[in-house]
Amino acid sequence: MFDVAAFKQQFPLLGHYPELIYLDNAATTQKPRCVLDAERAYYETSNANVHRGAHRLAVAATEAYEGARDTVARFLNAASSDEIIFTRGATEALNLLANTVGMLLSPGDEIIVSTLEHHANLVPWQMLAERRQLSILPLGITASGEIDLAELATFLARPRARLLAISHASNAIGSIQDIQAICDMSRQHNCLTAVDGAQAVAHLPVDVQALGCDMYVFSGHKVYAPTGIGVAYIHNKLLQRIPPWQGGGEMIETVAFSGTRYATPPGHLEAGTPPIAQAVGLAAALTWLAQQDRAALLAHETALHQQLEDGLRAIPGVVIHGQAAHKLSLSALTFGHVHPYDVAQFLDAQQIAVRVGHHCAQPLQQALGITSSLRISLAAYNTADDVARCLAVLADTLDMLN
Amino acid sequence: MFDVAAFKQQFPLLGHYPELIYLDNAATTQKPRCVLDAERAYYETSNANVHRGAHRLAVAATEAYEGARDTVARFLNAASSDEIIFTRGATEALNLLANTVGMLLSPGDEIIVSTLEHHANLVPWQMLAERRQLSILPLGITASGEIDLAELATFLARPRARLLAISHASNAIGSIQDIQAICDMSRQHNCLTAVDGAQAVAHLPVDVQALGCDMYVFSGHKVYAPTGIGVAYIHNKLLQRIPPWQGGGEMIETVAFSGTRYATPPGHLEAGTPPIAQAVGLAAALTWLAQQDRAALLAHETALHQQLEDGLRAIPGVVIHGQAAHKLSLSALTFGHVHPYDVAQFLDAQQIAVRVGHHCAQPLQQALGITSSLRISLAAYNTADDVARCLAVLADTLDMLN
Amino acid sequence: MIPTELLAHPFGQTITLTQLAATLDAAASWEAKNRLLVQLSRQLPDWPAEYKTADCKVSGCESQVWLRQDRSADGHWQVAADSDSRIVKGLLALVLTAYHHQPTNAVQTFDFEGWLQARGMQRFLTASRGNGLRAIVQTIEKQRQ
Amino acid sequence: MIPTELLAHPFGQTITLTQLAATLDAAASWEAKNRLLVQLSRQLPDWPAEYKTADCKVSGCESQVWLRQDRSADGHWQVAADSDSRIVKGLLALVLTAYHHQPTNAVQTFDFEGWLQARGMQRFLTASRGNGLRAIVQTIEKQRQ
Ligand SMILES: Cc1ncc(COP(=O)(O)O)c(C=O)c1O
Ligand SMILES: Cc1ncc(COP(=O)(O)O)c(C=O)c1O
Repeated sequence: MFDVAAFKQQFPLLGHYPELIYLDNAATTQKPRCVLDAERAYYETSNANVHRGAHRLAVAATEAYEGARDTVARFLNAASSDEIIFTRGATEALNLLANTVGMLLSPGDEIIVSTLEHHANLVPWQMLAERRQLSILPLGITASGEIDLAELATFLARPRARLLAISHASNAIGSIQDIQAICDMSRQHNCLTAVDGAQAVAHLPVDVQALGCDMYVFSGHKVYAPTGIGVAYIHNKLLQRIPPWQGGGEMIETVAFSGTRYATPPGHLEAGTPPIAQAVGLAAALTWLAQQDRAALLAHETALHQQLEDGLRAIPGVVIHGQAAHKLSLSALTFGHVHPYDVAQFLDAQQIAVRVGHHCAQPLQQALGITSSLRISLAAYNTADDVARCLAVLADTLDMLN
Repeated sequence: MFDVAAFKQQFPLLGHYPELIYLDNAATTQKPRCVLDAERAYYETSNANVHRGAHRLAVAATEAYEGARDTVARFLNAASSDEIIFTRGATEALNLLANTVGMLLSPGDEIIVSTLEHHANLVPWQMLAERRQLSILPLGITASGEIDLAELATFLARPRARLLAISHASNAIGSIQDIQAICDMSRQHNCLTAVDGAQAVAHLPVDVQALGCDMYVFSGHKVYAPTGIGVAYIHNKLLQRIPPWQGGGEMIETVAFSGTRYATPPGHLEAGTPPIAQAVGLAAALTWLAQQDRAALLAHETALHQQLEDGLRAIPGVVIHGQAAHKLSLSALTFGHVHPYDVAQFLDAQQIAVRVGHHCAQPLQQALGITSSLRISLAAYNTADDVARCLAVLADTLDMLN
Repeated sequence: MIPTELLAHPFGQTITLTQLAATLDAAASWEAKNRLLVQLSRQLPDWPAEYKTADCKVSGCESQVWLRQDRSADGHWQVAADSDSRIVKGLLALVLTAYHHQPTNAVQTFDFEGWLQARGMQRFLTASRGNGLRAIVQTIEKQRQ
Repeated sequence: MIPTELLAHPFGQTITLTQLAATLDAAASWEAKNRLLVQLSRQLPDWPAEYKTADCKVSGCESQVWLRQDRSADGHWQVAADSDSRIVKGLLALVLTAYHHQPTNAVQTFDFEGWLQARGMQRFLTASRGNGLRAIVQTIEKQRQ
């Protein structure tokens, strides 16, 4: 059995605020002690700049950094560590894709972007489309909040559809897509697939080789790791074809005013001093996560989410947005004419942390006909008590505000 | 008097390796305990995603992050915190400038780039030039390794010279430029000035208002702060005119498939979840540095550097590259037919850490007629013993290899 | 000109900042402060839909905020505001108390942020750069320049 | 064909990996290992400048490295290498001992990195992805494919 109390004790912030009920995990997760320790240990025993080091500290730093790359590759089951590029986060990873893979597209080509994408998986493609005269095909969702596979098939059949930008799971309404089926469909049409895994990695197993996707991105801070680090996985075949994006040290082989030669992949995509300590922290988080019984964590989260949605359905005036068959442990709510922001303020007064707003998914909110929702998002350190208390305060608050 | 022993005790890594003589400070500095503590405290007491927070932890995180921006603004004496953009490092900051300010330039415009720039302050401009049909004017240096002000005047007088990319101090040979005079000249010709302060900030006072520069960038990890954080200062007048670069959450106001409106500056330049904890760590480092007697630190570094170069001149076969009147506490060396890499390996065997290579300044190395040099770079925690021991081992090593 | 029905509220005229400060200070917990804001919001008129036009919308807030401002014949600034959030509307009541029906120079020397901070309510200020309450106050002050 | 003067060295023929392992293992400190590498380097011929052409330069190393490889009539691989760094040249001597004059299949099953690691010399491997010693070994193995 999964021991949530013991699990929770690994998170210093939750110990520091024993009354806090943190239900904003889709925005960022708390960090286990071992991750903070790993980052600190890096600074206290290995800190140096990486690569080209003629001294042992530089070798230690390089081993730590390149070792982190290996850890990420194993976590995603990438065929090679060379397919892993470190970025600041999922957002930068998606910008990197748009500015490198995107350069392989020609005017008139089409990029399919689903309506439930986070802005990070829409705006970079929009900017690219404007620059390169591409068009964006907005892919609709079903009433339950899943990708419309029928429409996807139609889009993929279009002769100029070249790239599909799709999230593994939605941050705004929690739908988990049938990402295997989607990747398979896309591949059959020779369409490149970029998967935004920002919300998936902390909860679901990921195997990029099984998926057969060309690109997969995520952020460290949403998977129990530090801020300031993210990952772009790019399949080697694609990686070999793409130009660099940012310029600077590390990414070049020779520089002269007369012209510059770039380093071999993935080096040419990592300009300048990378977020070394953060990569080390990410590796610690992924190693720690792999050591957990991940099926048990997921079962725990799923049970809590069941408890949450059962409770929510019993409170008059609560509307749950997104009814996908497979959902993250996340619920997006509105309350008729009571504003989500007001509800969140009363929850906060009882030390219950949730998020309110458009969750950086405005096209989706427009499709749902709402401007703002209150999002409750769970992680494995949440308890049945957390959920029960949240439900009770929510019910009282709505009572009071109505 | 500056107490170097007490100062040094603030650095856990140096305590962890009492025998280590770390002379690779231009690559990255070690971190004082208070910086590591501040980052850890952030994770343990304030960790949440920033902005739009409807709960107290999000407010605490936002205050910490925006407070860090205020600290950076004070450190640079910027007129407003809005002029501070957080990036991964100096390299990303320079890429940001090339991709935003650079978009204001028109085909045929000229960018002046000095020959001693780090690749980070050359390659992004080269890439921009290629994309936008601009030309790069390579600005020469004098025999002593300073910017050739006469040539600068000629270049600035050219009608299409629009932007000057110049470093405050050289990472490869240590020359400190007369940056005030350079900025003044550039401004008189209505040429935009981007100053790369990566090497300057840890040692020299910076006042962007006094300089009157339009842009100033630096990296956290070279000024006693964490990896994964850097800064681009952009003068407000310029900031208001430039387009966004990366797309995603936070940097937008409204997003729709039909079109997207961007947030007001500086928000539109920070896409996605920023490196929050790293910004907090940077603020801790800058606050700590401001609390030191910076003149005393500099005097200590200068005295050590004097001791170093006096000693180097007494060792037969040592060539010191760069003889600027004002130099960082940094010396770039070659040794006739003895390879710098070999010398560094013997230094490393005695726990003396230095760097070898082109120091990401290949055009400069070409101008100097060398392919590789050994760089000794000091920080305020170095001691007279460090320098004496380095000199002794160096002399022995050259003896042995000759 | 601001329609008079939007100005039918006591804030800045019969209700003063001093009074509000006392009431807010008496509300010790966040819960109590939230409740107070909801109560205050009920004294501000709900704007009819036709007045909620794009040109008077304040952007960058977590809820929708509409704001209209004008100078009356006697040199006083008139301010009216509405929001779809009760709590934000309660905050708008505070803003109106500080800015509505005040002579120009009185307002210019008033530190509204400091006043809120003294009430322990800075959390409503720091949500984000250029967002929320700060955006509203900035909008007011900018329009007056 | 590799000019014979570049092949005038004992590594891989009269000097074997077993011998070198014993010598390296006896050199306990890094200092001692560095000295040994310098000594080994002296047994490798310095290439005349005309052979140091761009096509045989290995890129991405901290020093300049030149490498030529060819298959002799009897199916053995011949390797010659030079560097402007003594220590790198010493490392090249190790590489040649493993790869020069060996039958193809012997080399393919040999784990040079593991061998170096067992000598406590992995620091020469990890300098960087695709740099240094690893780049040299990869170049050799790639050319043989
Ligand atoms: C689905 C999804 N994609 C992308 C992002 C962007 O991640 P980050 O802000 O860490 O760059 C997020 C985070 O909000 C997300 O939920
Ligand atoms: C002068 C100069 N500019 C720019 C950089 C790039 O900094 P970073 O690698 O931290 O992005 C460096 C660091 O090597 C530098 O010394």
